[in-house]
Amino acid sequence: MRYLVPLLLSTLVWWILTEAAQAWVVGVPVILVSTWVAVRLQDTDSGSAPTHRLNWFAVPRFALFFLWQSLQAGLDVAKRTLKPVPDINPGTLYYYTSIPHGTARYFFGAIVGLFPGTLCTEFSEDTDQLVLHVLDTDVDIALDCRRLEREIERLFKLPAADQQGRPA
Amino acid sequence: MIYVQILLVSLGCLFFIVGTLGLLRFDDAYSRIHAITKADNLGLGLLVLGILPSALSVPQGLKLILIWVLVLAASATASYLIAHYIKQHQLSKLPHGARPDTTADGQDAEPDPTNERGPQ
Amino acid sequence: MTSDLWFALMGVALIALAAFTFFRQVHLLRRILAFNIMGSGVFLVMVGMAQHQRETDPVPQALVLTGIVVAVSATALALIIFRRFYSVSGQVELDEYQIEEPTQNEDHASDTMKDNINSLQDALQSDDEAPAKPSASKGDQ
Amino acid sequence: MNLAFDIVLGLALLLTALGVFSSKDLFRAVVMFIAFGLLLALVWVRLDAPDLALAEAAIGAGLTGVLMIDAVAHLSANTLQNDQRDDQYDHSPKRPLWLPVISCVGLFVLLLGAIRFRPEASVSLPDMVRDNIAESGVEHPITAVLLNFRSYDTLLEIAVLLVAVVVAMALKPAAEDRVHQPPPAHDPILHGLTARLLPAMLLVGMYVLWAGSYMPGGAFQGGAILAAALVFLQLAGFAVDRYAASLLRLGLALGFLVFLTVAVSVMIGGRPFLTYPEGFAGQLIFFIEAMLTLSIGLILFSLFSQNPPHSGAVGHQGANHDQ
Repeated sequence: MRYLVPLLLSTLVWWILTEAAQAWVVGVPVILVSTWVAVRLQDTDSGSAPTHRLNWFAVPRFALFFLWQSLQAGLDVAKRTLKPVPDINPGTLYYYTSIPHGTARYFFGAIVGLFPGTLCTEFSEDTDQLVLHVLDTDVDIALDCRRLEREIERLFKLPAADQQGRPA
Repeated sequence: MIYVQILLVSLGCLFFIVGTLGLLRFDDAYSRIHAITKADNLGLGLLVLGILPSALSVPQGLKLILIWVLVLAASATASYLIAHYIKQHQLSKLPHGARPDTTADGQDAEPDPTNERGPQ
Repeated sequence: MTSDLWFALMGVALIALAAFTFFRQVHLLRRILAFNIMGSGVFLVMVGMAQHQRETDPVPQALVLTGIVVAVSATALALIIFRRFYSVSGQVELDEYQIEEPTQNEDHASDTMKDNINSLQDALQSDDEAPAKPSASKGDQ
Repeated sequence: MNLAFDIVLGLALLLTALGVFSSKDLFRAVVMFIAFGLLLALVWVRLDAPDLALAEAAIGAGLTGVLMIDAVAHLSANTLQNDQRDDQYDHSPKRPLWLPVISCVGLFVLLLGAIRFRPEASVSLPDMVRDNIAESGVEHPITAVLLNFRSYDTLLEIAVLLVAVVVAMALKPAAEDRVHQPPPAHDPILHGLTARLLPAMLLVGMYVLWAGSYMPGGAFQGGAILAAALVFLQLAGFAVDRYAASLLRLGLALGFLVFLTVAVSVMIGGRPFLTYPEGFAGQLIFFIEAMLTLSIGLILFSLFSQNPPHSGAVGHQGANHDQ
């Protein structure tokens, strides 16, 4: 099972890259090596932080959510840029996340930078606090982040959190 | 169909220009990262969407989408890394040009409760 | 005026500018940068002139491909030598430029050169003993 | 229309180069240099040379950029502790200006003259390549030139790379000097992304190698991608150094040895040095290319990792220099 997902993904990527040219003489060894590397790297990766498994059935839903949000993010930035005076009101948000420590939280930290008006700047391994930079402090960013958190919980099959975040 | 494609590709290019414009107009480093990541992400997405109907085969179309996904992953990580670096080294203010308003200047005013553990 | 000729002319301009910077700057890192750009100018001239008023020519392209890889390895090696030089001497420029007034004297110049070589050799040999100033500060993390 | 675009592109290239030369701050100069590399990649596309564009983007802009940034970081990490040297960096000595100006203008004029009064080519190389490509064993003309028609160049190039690495290894600081290295920076997000995307980089590198037989791509570009993957591994804090001693040396020499072995072994059958027997050219070329990819990747990576350590961590401390 540990090898299956990397194997399938590697095969898919190779198939896409070669555009179905049936280059399996070269492809099979390459796919095997990349699968082995993927598993090795995952072993090294899960040293301190727990690894969360992806729920592949939740991926389409998350993809749609992400597409919609990145459209919003792009339009939002464009609107602010094209005003005669750039319409930004940047500030810092100390955000308490309910996502447990591990892969899912790292995923949150990285992807939050592509969502409207947020950018992760500081990541603490010990507390639940993230430091986000927001483009406009007047917008209720925390609400959007909650929504993103719920989607990520669904994506990673995490139990729904009960703790309410409290932005500073 | 071709007109829709032209529209999408032009819109995509427009977003790239807007992202660059944001990079030039905003005057603190964080906001610049905001502008460039989000606008370019959408711009590239629109470009890919516009070219997609011209793909000759299914894998070719998938390849275009794969390019977009890889760029997304890279830009999300890169934006975090740059922002994190600026945060750690307190480089948030650029030397020239004052910020338009100082009301929300939280970075330096508030004490940072997290311990500053850096790669030092 | 074709695009190929235009880019070849740009290559010429790059070579000349980079040569000027190379002569003018004393900072070794800047010289390495200038050297790289000069190389790019040469590549542009090679490909641009070969294709000017003719078709796409794979032979100079293959040569330039080889050249790019060799250029990066040369740059990497230059940087390694630069760092070594910096860590043993603490300087970013060669000594010959720190003489007070430039002199045309042939003997003097060669003396300086010899001194340089000697000091570099000494520095390289004293490798395992006391490291020079910049590398000594490595412990203060 | 196309020419107008090319003129703008060429001027942008020139301006970026001017930016590299004139910028006061070293870090900024390096950033301009990376931008220069990317513009140059675009120029190669305009010159109908996609192979060069690939190589330039990966090697010229990417790898050289990383090397230069690392060197600047090294410099300023040490400068911060030796402040008294700081003023030295950007000052030019009072030397006569006329000498560089004259030589630079002279060079410019001479080169222009060389372009204006160039001799006409007596043979048409593209035609020769096109006539012989059927026998070369590959379909992509540049790969045919590199690995068949002019394989001497490639063989010697690998030898040059090998020499560069050997010199780099020889210049490496003594072992006791390196024990006090801080553990590499461990950023969880970079670490996680690298762990997940590295297999994709491997696949892409090998795909570029495979594609080289039919279309733009080949051992050099594939090797550059492999090297980039390894550099990422090191920057993300994976302990790649552990394998350095054993695997690296083998991998380094592999490409050259295999190439040379193939080149010499055909002489047993009475053929000239560096020719391929009919019918096997394609397979042999691919085999050599695969070894070359591995070798180039490892060589470029070790040229990066052989750098003497600097006291700052991986962070790009050059930005501190910004003014």
